[in-house]
Order: sequence, then C-alpha cells, then structure tokens
Amino acid sequence: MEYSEKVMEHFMNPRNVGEIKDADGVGEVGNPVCGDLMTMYIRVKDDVITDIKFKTFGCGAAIATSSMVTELVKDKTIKEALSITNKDVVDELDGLPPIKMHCSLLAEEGIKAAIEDYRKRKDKKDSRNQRFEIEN
Amino acid sequence: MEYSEKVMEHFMNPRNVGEIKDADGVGEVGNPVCGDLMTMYIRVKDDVITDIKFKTFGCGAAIATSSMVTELVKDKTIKEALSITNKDVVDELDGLPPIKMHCSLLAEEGIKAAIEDYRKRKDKKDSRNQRFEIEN
Amino acid sequence: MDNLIYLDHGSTTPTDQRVVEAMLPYFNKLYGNPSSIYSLARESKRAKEDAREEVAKLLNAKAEEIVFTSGGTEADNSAIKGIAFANKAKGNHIITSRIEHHAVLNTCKWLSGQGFTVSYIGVDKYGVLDLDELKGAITDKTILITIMHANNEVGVIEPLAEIARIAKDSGVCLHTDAVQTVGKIPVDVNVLGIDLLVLSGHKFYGPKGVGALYIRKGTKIASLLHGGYHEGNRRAGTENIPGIVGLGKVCKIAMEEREEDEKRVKALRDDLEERIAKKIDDIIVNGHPEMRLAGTLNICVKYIEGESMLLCLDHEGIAASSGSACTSASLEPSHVLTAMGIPAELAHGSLRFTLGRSNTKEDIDKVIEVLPPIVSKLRKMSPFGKG
Amino acid sequence: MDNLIYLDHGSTTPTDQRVVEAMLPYFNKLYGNPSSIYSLARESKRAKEDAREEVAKLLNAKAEEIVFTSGGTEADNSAIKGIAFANKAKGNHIITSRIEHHAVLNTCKWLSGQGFTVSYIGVDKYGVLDLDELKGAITDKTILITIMHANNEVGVIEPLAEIARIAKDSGVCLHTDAVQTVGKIPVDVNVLGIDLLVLSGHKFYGPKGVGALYIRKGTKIASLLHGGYHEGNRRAGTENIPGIVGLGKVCKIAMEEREEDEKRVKALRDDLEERIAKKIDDIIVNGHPEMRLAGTLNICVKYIEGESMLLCLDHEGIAASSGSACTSASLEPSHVLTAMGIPAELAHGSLRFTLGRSNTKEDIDKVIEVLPPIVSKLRKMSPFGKG
Ligand SMILES: Cc1ncc(COP(=O)(O)O)c(C=O)c1O
Ligand SMILES: Cc1ncc(COP(=O)(O)O)c(C=O)c1O
Repeated sequence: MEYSEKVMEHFMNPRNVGEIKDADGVGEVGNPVCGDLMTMYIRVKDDVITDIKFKTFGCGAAIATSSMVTELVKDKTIKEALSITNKDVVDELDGLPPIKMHCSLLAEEGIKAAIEDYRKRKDKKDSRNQRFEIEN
Repeated sequence: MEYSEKVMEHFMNPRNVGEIKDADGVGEVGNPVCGDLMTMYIRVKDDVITDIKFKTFGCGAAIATSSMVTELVKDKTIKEALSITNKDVVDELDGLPPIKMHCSLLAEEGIKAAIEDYRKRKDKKDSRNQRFEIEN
Repeated sequence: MDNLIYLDHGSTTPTDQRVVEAMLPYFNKLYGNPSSIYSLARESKRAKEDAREEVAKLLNAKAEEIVFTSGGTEADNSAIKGIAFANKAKGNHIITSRIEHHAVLNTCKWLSGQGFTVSYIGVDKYGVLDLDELKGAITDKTILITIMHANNEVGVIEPLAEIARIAKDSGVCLHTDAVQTVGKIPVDVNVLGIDLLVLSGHKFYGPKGVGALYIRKGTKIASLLHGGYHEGNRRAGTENIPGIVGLGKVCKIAMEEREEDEKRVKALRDDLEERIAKKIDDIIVNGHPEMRLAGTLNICVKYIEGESMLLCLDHEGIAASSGSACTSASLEPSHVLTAMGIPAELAHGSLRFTLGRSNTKEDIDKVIEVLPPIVSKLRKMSPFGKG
Repeated sequence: MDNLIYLDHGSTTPTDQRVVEAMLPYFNKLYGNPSSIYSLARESKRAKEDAREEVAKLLNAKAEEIVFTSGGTEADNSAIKGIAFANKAKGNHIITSRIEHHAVLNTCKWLSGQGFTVSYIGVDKYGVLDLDELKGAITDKTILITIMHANNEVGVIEPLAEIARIAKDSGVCLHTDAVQTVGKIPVDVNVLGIDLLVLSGHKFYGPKGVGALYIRKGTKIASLLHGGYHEGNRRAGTENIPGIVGLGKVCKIAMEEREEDEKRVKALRDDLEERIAKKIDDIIVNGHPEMRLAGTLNICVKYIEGESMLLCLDHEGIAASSGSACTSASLEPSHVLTAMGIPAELAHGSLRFTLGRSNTKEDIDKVIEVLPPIVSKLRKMSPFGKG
C-alpha cells in the first residue's frame, strides 16, 4: 500500500484538528470497533461553513481525508458542502490505495452528519418545520 | 544419483567384454524393453570357469556389475560361482545407488543362466541324467 | 535505507551476507539440475543434501525427514492438507488454535469446504492455548492437531511438549508451525515430540522463498505439488538450489549463534519494554510475561490507531508493524489479539516491535525519543478526548 | 566445471549474471516484506510490481494477470487444480495430452482420484497433437484443456492457436505449459488465445525457484496455497522478492535478446544434427523437422542405452540428457517417445542435446569428435551384435 505525497502531507500536518466548543453542528461517524471514528465540528453563519474542526481515530487515510474534507468545505455554503463527494476528497489527495477507499466515505459522511445535526438544531431553534427546504 | 569410483572405473574400462565363440554355456537375461539385456558366455573346465565374457545393453550400473561379476567368477568353481550374490557384486563395487540395485540382480542372474545352460548342454553331451547332482 | 531502524524482524529479516555468499556459486557456476546425472548436476545434489543435513541437525532430526519447500506457507499447506488427504479413511477432524498464522487458518478453512471439520481452540489472556479445551476437542475422528510453536504477533510460546503428550495419548498426529521459533529458541523435534514441523528461511536471516517441512519417519502424508520425482517424491518441482544452500547455511549459523543472539536481543527488548511503559500512559503489553520470544514486544496504545503510528514511525526511519485492520488486507483487527480477549478498538491500536540481530542500544534510545511525541500528537487528534 | 560443454539447457540454465546482480540488493539491502507499510517494504513492493510488468510485457499480458509462483511445477498445479476446483459445478472432465510434463500429468492423475476424469490425447510420430482426437474428446462436462506449448524432450511445438480455436468454439478454458517456450520463441497470450499459461525462470537464464502463472482476466480459479493475502489473494506466502526481481530482469533481457539467441542456437543445432547424422549410423532424429525448438536435438541411438552414453559424455566434459528409464526415477522409458510410437528399446537409447546461449561452434566440434567413438565402444559391448 502506498500513499500519495499529498496524503502523507495531510496526514503529517493535518489542517483543522480540534474541537469547536459551542459548534453549530457536530457529526460523529465510524465505529472504533472497525478502527475508525471521526467527529466533525462546524460553525455556520448565513448558510456558510465559517469554521470546521475534526478529531479522528483512524489510519493515515482516515486522518488525511478528514483534513482534506475540512479544507474543501470551509467557507462553502451548506449546499456546496453537501455536494462534495468522497471522490472529490480522494481526487484532491491525488488518489488513495483501493483498499483505503472506504476511509474517504467517512469524511463525506462526517460532513453530512455535522450538517444534519446543524439543521436539526436549527429546526428546533427556529421552532418551525423546515423539512420542505431540505434538499438532500 | 552418484556412482562410486569403482563403478565408474568398471564402467569406463569393463573387464571381459565380448563373446566366446564356442562357449560351454551362454546365458541371456533382461529385456531391452526394460532397458537392459545381458549375454554371458562361459568356458568351463573341470568344473572351473576358465573364461568368461559378456555383452550388455544397459546403463552404467548394468555394465559395471556385468564387468565385476565376470571378475568375481573367473577361475572359480561352478559351486563357488553359484554362491555369488548380487550383494557381493555391489559390495565389491563399493555400493550402488538404491535405485540401481535391481541392475545388480541382472549380473547374478546372468551367471546363473550361463551355468544352467552349461549344465543342460553337459547333460545332453554326457547322455545321462545328472539332475541329482544339481545343487542349486 | 541507511539509517533505518528495523524493528520488524518478525515479518522478515535481511539475508545474512555469509548466506548470500554461500548461495552465489549456485546461480551460475554450479547451476546443474540435481536430477541430472553428470558431474555438474551431482554438485547441486551434494549441496542440496549437505543443506538437508544442516537443517536436520538444527532440529535434531534425520536428514531424510526434511523436505524443502518454497517457504513457510507452502510447508504449512503441505503438512496440513497432506495429513488430511492421506488419512481421510481414518477420520475428518482437525484441531487447531484461534491464534494460528493464516497459512494454517486458511488452509484449515479450505479443508472445511472439502469434507473436514475443524475445531479452533481458544487461548487465555496471554495467548496460551487452553489445554483442557484441546483435550475435550479430541474425538475418534481426529487425525491432526496443528498448533504453532510461537505466535508471530505477540511472541507467546505454546506449551508444545504438553500438547504433544496429549496428542500422543490419543494417537493423533501433531504438526507445529515453528516459523517464528526456529533459529530463535531451541527447537528439537524429539524433545518436543512432534510429528511435523514447518520453518521458513527468511524469518531467521535466510533467503525468502525457501522453507522446510520436517516429517517424522513413518508419518503417512500425501503430497501437495504433483510433478517430477523430487525430494523423495514428497515435493515436485526443480529445486531452488541457491535458496536451499542458503537455508542450510543459515541453519548452521543458527546452531552457532542463536543462543548469543537471543540473550542480546532479550536485553534490548526488556529495555524497550520497560522504558515504553515508563514513558507512555495507557498502554497494555500483550503476550505472556515469560513465555515469550526474546525479540517480541507487542503493545496496545489506547485511543489511537496502529497504522497512523506506523506511518509516523516510518517518517522517523523506524520500521515496525501493527495488528490494526488497516495494516491487514482484511477489515478485521488482529485475530490473535481478539482471541486473547482484547477489545477490537484496542487491537486496532496495537504496535509490534520485533527485534533482531541488527538492533543496538541506540535504536532503542531512538524509539524512546520519538514514540512518546508521536503518541501524544495522535492522541490530540483522537476523539476519545484523552489528548 | 571450467571446460564444461553444457548441452542440457532444457533441464536448467545458468542464471544470467545481469540477473544475479539485479537480485543482489534485495537480499539484505532492500529486504522489506512487501506486505508491510514502511518505506523499506514499499521498495520491495515496487520492485515486485516492476517485475510483474516485465513478465506481462514479454507475454503481451496485463500486469494484473500475472501471479508469481515458486516455479513451473507449482504454477502448473495451481492452474490445473485451480480451474478444476473452481468449476466443479460446471463439469469434471479435463483434457490433456500424452506428452505433457509430469507437472501436468501427475496433477491430472491426482485429480482423477478426486472425482475428475481425464482424457489423454495422442500425438503423431512427430509429437504433434491429434486435433481430431482433441475435438472428439470434448464433452459438455469438459472444463479444461491443458496442452503444452512445446515439449521438453523432443522440442516439438504444438499448434496452440488451432487448439485455442477448438477450445473457444466449445467454450472450454485452455491452459498451456509454456515452460519450454517462454524466452525462446514468441509467446503472446492474445495471439495464442489461451486463458492460462505457465513459465519458469530457470529455463531461460532466470533463477531457480521462481515462475509465473498467467491468468486471463475474468477466469474463475481457486487458489492452491492458502494463507496470507498476497498476489491479489491468488497465491499465499511471503514473496521471494530476489527471485521475482530476477524473473522480471530475465524477461526484460529475453525481450531484447531472444530473437538473436534463437537464430544463433538454431544454426548450431542444425550443424550438430547434420554432422551427427553423417557420422553415426543407425540413429533416428526425434520430433518435428520444422516445428521444433531451435535448441533441441533428440536422437535415438540404436543398440545402446542412454545413461551409459551420458556417463561417457560426462567423462569428456559434456552434459546432456536422455529419455532412458535409467535416467528417470521410474523404470519406464520416456512417455513422450513412446507416445510418438517409438519402441521402448529405442527410447532407452535416446539422447537429448539442448543448446543455449553459452554454446559455441567448438562445443559442436567436440561432440562430433567424441560421440562417434563413444557410440562405437558401447555398441561393441552390446549384445545386439552390431558392434
Ligand atoms: C507463524 C508463521 N507461520 C507461517 C508464516 C508463513 O511463512 P512464509 O512467509 O515463509 O510463507 C509466517 C510468516 O509469514 C509466520 O509468521
Ligand atoms: C515443460 C515443463 N513443464 C514444467 C516444468 C517444471 O518446471 P519447474 O522445474 O520450474 O518446476 C518443466 C521443467 O522442469 C518443463 O520442462
């Protein structure tokens, strides 16, 4: 198995590691029994992801894709963020070994889970049902 | 498979190769289909093998044992000659590879066949039945 | 790879230079096929038989009880399938352990699709086989017990002599995968009382691609590879003469140097173990405290994952391995650690150091210098909140 | 062995010095286990994949269609048993020829004890497969046809492309043992239209103990060796990296030098054949006059036996081989010669010269000088009375 230089660079120097204390949305995906667990924190302002942090228990690919996906969605609208796929993450990393492709799913799912959480909280906060606006 | 030096010496310089034109006994053993055929010629005088020659179609072991057995029986009495076993031949050759042991049987059988032939002819010539004297 | 600190001798070892030199003439000077009859070929045959003597000597076996193979995996396949197919009429039950190498486990698994049934015996928290469970598993259909001598992941040494006694009492054939012990601890087929044993050259400074199978005289076994008449009709295929010569040479070296090596390596490993335990919180040392290979240290580092530690270590020029799912081709963490009762999330965070001849005190110092910051960096990234 | 005249290249070849040199770094500099993840290991992996590319290129195959093995015998076993076991549900009939190598014949024989039936197709007096008999043998239970590309004893090259057409028409998988052709004549898996192919390093100046199995993409096959995840799960066992690197190198060399070699060797062989026929009475040249490997000359020398000729030749420093029973481990003469209709007593007197890269005009002169007196000496000893 061989990682691209870009994967290694992101693994060694991951961007946006950490937590956001009072995040607008938090997504937790993966399962430590399977060897990976990712928590994604987002701050949203005017439908834009203004800040994002992650914590990941996992292999090099899990950490690198976590890092890369945070870069990709930062300063993007929710809609744009939701359109980012695991393939985009992998492409930006110059590929992943086939056996590691499933790790990139985690990154996509992590963002989606955080956004879903954000929307749920917003639903509650707004005290009205926005179900019809959810496009995804 | 490895032959002893003595086998190789007898193979390269076999003793007593040839035919005896009017031999007292001739034995033919083996089968060319199986890869070996040996003809043994003996001349007998006063119950002693005074001359012996062989012709052999066969492998190194077949030729070396042919050669060795002729040396062993030459100038021996018929009785002595009949007591020589393939093991004696093999021992005199400092051994044979296990897979070649069957070749040494041919040498023993060749001598026996030649002696049997000699006895048969003698039976006829003497015009009397000497069956009771045959000890083997 | 000049400054490499190699701590993965359990995975493979560099071929001893003396071994390489012993092999060299057999590539293109004494290159004869030992099945041929001319003198060039007889040289190869002789070299092969000399090597067989050396292997036999190391195991206290007879030369004719040794069959050369292409490695440990082929030898394990040959032993297990060979006994199974040769004893079909007698029974169809095989007993193994839950912590075997995949060369044994997957061979047994394949046989269970061929009409055989397999019992997998458990181990305690140290990885030691449950002898009572073993005894209870034996039936009158049992034709083979196959238990490894020492485990490759945690280094635990199984009580083989006791297992042999149990096997003998029931008249069952005993095979052992000794790939991790030959050349490292004393392996005497008669003291151990086993019927079949497998070793692999590249695990103890011999070449890759060559191994041997010991078959006790009189053991009924079918062959795995069919073809020409080689190895006394027990393994077909033109012999890898340079490899076989190399294996013979490394066995000879092991006879002479094994004991000294073991002492030195054990001192280094003990030092590493002690200092890691002192420097890093929340770790577990896996395997038996005493009955363990001198060179092996397997730990679980809580809250973080194995592969990421390996990558960071590699970045510092240190080669090690892990029982994490991410370093295996399956998606499961080490079957050995889980059989020992270690939860999956911990097993994913395992790290195996296997020390060997090349290692020095400086190597240990370097690990102690770089591992703690690696662990704390990764823990800071971990969602388990212990960063 | 300095003045040795080696005329047994069909049995094995010296490893090309360039190949040995390519292998050397992988013994103890780049010794990593390719399954590991650190950089040392990645070097091994890369070397292995580069070698795979070279092998694939020589066969005009795709890299992922190549599986490395421990030699031709293992690869033949893998191919034949692998197809048989994977297609049990489809059928249980296998077709082969009467002149295959024992790696194929004995594998088929073993399968016939495992619920398979095997048809052995005959050949004509030149050793060429009887295509009509082949066609007639195919049934709806046929799952595999395995026919060698060229025969090791007499060098006859089988009409593989035609055989492939017959196989394809019936939807049957075709395997070929190309151990004697790869590196010697063009072998293109697509031109030939075969599904599986076996080659062996040591037959064309590569190392002993390494071979390869080509498996056309999409071919359903079971594996022979079970264990770790190696070679895309098609062949378990730690890879023999030096051997694999050597095989890659020798394939690259073959790409570049094969054609030139073949021409040179053919000229020498033709010269040898012509002069032997002129100098020695009562001989028969075996195999096809044209469809024959450039380096092979197989003759029957009437009235005398093969092993004794070989011993005399060896005494003169000439290495050759024979189909005599006495040079095989069985007590039967060559099954190839007898399948060609040659009577056993003649087959015992066969002599095979297989020329190769090292041979020169002087070697041929020497054979022509020493062989006639050897023949006449042995004929003088022969009871067939032609001395
Ligand atoms: C315990 C054990 N058994 C078997 C094997 C397989 O041996 P090889 O790598 O020679 O195929 C290994 C190593 O890979 C091992 O550690
Ligand atoms: C035609 C043929 N097939 C298979 C083999 C077996 O290959 P290996 O010697 O690599 O096991 C040989 C040579 O021995 C051969 O000539």
